[in-house]
Amino acid sequence: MSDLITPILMPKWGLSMREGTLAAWHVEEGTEISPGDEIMDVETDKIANVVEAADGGLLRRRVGQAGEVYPVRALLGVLAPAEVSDAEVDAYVDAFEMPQVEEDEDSGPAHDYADLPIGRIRYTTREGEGVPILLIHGFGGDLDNWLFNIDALAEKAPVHALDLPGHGQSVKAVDNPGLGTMVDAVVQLMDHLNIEKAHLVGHSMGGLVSGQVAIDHPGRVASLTLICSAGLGEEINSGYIDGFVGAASRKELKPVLKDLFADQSLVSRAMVDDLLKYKRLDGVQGFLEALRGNLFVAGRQAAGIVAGLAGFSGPVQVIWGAGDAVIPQAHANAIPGASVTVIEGAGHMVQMEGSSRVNDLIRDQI
Amino acid sequence: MSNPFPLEKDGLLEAYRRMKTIREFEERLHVDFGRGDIPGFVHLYAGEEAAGVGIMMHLQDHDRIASTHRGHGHCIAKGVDVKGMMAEIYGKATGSCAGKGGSMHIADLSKGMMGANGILGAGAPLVCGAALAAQKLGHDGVGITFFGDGASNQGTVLESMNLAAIWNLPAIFVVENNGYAESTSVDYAVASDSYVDRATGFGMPGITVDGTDFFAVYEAAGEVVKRAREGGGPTLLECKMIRFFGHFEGDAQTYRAPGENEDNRKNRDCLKIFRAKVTEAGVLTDAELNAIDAEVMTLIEDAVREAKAAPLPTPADLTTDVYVSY
Amino acid sequence: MTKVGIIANPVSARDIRRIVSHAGNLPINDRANIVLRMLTGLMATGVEEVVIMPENGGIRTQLMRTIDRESRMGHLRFPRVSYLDMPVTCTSDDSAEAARQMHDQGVGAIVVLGGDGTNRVVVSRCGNTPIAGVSTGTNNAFPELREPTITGLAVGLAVTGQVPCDHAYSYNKRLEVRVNDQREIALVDVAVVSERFIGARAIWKTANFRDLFVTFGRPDGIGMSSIIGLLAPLDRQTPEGRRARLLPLETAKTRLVAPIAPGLIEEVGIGGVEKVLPDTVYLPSVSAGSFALDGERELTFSETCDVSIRLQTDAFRTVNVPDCMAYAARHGLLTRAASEALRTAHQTGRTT
Amino acid sequence: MARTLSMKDAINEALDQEMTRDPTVIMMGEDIVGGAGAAGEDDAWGGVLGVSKGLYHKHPKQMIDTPLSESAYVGAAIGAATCGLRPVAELMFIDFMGVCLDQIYNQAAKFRYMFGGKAETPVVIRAMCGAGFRAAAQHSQMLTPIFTHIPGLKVVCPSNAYDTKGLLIQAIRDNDPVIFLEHKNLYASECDVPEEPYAIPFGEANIAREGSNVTIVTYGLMVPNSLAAAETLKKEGIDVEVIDLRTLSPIDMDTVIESVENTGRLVCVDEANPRCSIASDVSASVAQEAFKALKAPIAMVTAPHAPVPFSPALEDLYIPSPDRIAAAVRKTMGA
Repeated sequence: MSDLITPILMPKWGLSMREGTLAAWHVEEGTEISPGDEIMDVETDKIANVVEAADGGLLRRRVGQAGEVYPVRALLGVLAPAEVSDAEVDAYVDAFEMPQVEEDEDSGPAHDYADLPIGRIRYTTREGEGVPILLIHGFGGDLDNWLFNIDALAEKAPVHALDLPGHGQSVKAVDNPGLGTMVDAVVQLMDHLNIEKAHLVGHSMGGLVSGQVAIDHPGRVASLTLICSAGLGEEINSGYIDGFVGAASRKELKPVLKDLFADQSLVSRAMVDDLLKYKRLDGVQGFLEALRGNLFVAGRQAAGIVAGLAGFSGPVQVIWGAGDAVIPQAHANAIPGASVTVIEGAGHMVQMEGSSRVNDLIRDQI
Repeated sequence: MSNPFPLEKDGLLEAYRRMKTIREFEERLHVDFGRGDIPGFVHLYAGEEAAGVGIMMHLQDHDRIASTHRGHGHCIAKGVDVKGMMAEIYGKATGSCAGKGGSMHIADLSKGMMGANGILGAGAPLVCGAALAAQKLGHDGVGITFFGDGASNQGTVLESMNLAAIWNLPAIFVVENNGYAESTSVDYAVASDSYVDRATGFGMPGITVDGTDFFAVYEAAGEVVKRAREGGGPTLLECKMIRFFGHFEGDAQTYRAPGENEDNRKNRDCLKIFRAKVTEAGVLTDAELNAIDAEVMTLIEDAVREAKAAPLPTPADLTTDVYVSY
Repeated sequence: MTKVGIIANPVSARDIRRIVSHAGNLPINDRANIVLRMLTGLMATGVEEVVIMPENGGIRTQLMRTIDRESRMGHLRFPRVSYLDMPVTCTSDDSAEAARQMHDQGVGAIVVLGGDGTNRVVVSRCGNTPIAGVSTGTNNAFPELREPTITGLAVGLAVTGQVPCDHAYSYNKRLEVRVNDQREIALVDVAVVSERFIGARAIWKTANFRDLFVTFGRPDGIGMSSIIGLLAPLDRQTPEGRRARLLPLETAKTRLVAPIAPGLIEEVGIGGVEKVLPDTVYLPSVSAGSFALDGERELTFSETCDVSIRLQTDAFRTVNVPDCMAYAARHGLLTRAASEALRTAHQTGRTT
Repeated sequence: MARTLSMKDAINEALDQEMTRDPTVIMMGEDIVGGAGAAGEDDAWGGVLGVSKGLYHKHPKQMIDTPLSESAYVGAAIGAATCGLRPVAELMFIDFMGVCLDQIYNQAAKFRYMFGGKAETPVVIRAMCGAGFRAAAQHSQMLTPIFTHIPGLKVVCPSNAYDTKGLLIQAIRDNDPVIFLEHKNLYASECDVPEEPYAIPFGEANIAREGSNVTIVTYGLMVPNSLAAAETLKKEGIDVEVIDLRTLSPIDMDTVIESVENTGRLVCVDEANPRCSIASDVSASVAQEAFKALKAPIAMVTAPHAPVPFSPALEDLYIPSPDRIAAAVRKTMGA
């Protein structure tokens, strides 16, 4: 009988997460849950987010207490059909040994480094079958922007996420930071990983880069998913861009990041500190200023992919956060023939705030 | 008649001009200080001109010197703007240090003048640093620190001599021995051995020259600077000299023997000795020297007038220049 | 009451030859120690009073500190020590003034701690007072290398008359140079150089050497006189001098490698060597330049000057230390009956 | 890539990277290489605790062992700084400042002002500070208030490896004289440190822990001690905010005031002695700037007004412990 019982575990968001706080339950014992339902809030020192049910079923027991800290993969709840007796559920709960908080759980090399012609590029991989997905972050971001997506997508296909040049822990000394160097880096990484064709998923500037790759190398792109993408119109919140590039201290950076999220509280101290640590690396300030100079002119987007994509035969979908305060949501309809989805209650970082919906959309496309 | 001296004619004129400028600068300060025009206190270099100029004539801007609290002479000899110095002594905003340094801290790094110094012997390690920088940056600059016979007892000077010797630095230690450490006669203060012996003890050669004879200082300093530039390492140069005025202005100098000042002025005035030698040898004429005298007097007069008329620093200046960025 | 003068000028052995060559530097403490050893020799031979040149270079301070200490502990006894009453200029002029005053006070002899330069200055002012040199200077051709204690003994025996004059003293040659009405002497050599300014006094730029006159020149000597010493040696006694015409290397027929200063061995262009007769006027081979007396430029001259160089024999006396000691040995001057020796030793020792 | 690094290795890496980047950066100190002139191997020591171990072979021209004469070589470093070099002089123990203080506070600190803004003195003086090493009174002092008092000097005292590397690189690039103090007991502490060079600007405090009830302002070894106290207090329902000043001059009073206005309670923790300490300085500023926000008297937790004792039993009492800090926090909560 016990194989009918399905556990609800503390999720693992990103490599460095060791434990999380179960902030609050959204469902009562005895309710029927279907996959994707919001069942609880979990907070880590880096980010807080709502957890959506991975599996459906009748919630028989809420094991985790609100406000308590649990290690990753700890048992928080039990789903089981009505015919499973409470005694069996209790036995299952008792038998479940709580995993220790591992110090550095090494599930294979967390990150890899590829020495490409453009320089050293950091990337991470989730193995899988079929045509791979390549996740491309936006301006000032890094591969950790896909914290809530990469594992979910890995169920459907191999997934790669990279730090673009000048970002994350990739090479900083780049000759002429601009769209071209970004496109080259993506293609060079695909060659390095001998990926013939990939589904490109690009967020913000990453969307512009993905589109340009599809225009320059149509044969290498199986499909396009443009999330709050740049390159679909000229308008942009240049205040955010200038604020982000110009911020030199925590006090200056924190207010700027509020533009990224519908729910302002998601801008945690750790997020601000991580971005400051990145911005203070040698060469980053110069790189960002040069990149901004290349991508934006007089406060408007200089590069566009709409015209170019007319010749792209593969499927294209556009996803936008309704509350996007960086790139106007109107740009979502810029590509004729593309399927467009607008997700309510999410801002510019929609892949984080509406992660499960975005994951579904990407899974459906491939 | 051909020129028997180790400097060309314009070199001799330049040497005389610098010495005369120092003398008149200090004489004027003595008078103005007496009238109460000058804030704070000053230490005057009059009488020691031949030593300062005799050495500085061998130096360029990339050679660095560190001076003492009696630094006006070193500054002028090294080419610091005289008007800027006078304005500084009057505490004016146009002073060489914007009125913030005063007589004991006049400096001009562009001229290689690392600053006068109110702390005895403090210039010695600084100059070792300048010499080390010259070595590391690969130019033939030398570092020269001036200190008085009294300051030669400062630990920092003795430590610096050792440092310069073991690192073979192009550093030159100039003892301006005017026989008095403030009011203490030198043979009381110096533990019965001489500066030259101390230098030898640290493994560097030491020589003594008559500081009132420009040519003796010039020739000796020339060899010492040449040796340092060519990697010969540090040297001590003791200049036996006399100062016309007290340790500081207002010092009654009761520690001197009766008539000592008058005798010094008459017989050991380095300007008179210089003038006699160059005119007797027929290389320069009194007319040429007198012309320089006149130009110097005008320069000093202008410097004082402009200094008096110059603006005082503004209240905002109080807290600027503390840091490059803060 | 026999009195001896001591001149030890701290300014000696301080000149530029430390830089342009490798001349040594005798520390002040050692010089004070030499005077101390000298005093013990003088005391032991009956000299009861010594007068010393004052200076503030540190020798006096160190000496008096040591004498006071030794006297308090009763180890050694010294003659009465006093200092001349004269202004101190910290230059070689002090040596000249001291020599003059000591001559006026009628001292028996003057002991000179210094090199050729200091001895030259003393001889030029001390009249016929005999001198005894202890080499502590830069160039030490004139003063002999000897243990100061022995020099003290010899001088004591000489001035107290225990050794008769013909054994105690020997006569020395001297060179006299005149420029117009200025007159200067040299004990060892007169060099003529083309530079025409005094400056740092020493001479080391051989290209500027033009002429050389010497009173004597030893093959094992140091300084300019070594040029004659290596070409045509001449002793201190022979009543004649030597002259060498010196030329820039390019024009010289022969070249001589000579130790012209401690640690400085250079090639010198030689034009020719010839004998110099006493009391005969010689003229320099160039019309303008400077005279370097015993290695230090002193007088400059030009075309319009009336210039002459003359050798003088038996010009001044020095204490002949070896003969004094030999005589003392022959005549048992230092042997004492057992009791008498102790008594005299305690009785006379006092310091001022 | 970021990897865990000890503070000691972070210092080594910062010095290595800066000497590679800029040939005018030179290190001077006693035995920073070690074995100079001796028969044994070069780079025998690499500093008394091995902080600069291994650097000599990579930068032979930029590392100079000095005689034991601080006044001379610290003064030389300052002189060289005005002549085109960027020296990093190591004073080994801050307790030795006495023998070269004139060169620091009368020369380096005053050149720019005295010379009317025309001088720059880009020198760094590194020194070990702090107690807990059983090194007794002359090798365990903090003395941070003395340098903080001097206009013209900048004073840095980091509490972790990440901050240490960033602040040391900033200190070397800074054009003013910087006193860079490394706490001996933190040399072994580890945390994530990026391999790439980075500089942390001076005058920005770090909020080591966010909290709403009480603000602790501290620096150096007292940061981990305060964090430990915060953990204990959390169980008692007291939510403590810990502010790590990082630089004492310039000092980030804005962050302190902002936090106190939020929590209303302030505890200043300082390993220096109490009189005229950093704790008293911060307390005075807060009392003056944010008096109305205070719900309780400001508490100060410092070493006692006594030299550092040798005996371990006493030294452990000397150093402000997490318990003493927690007690002070409870006091401000009215316990």
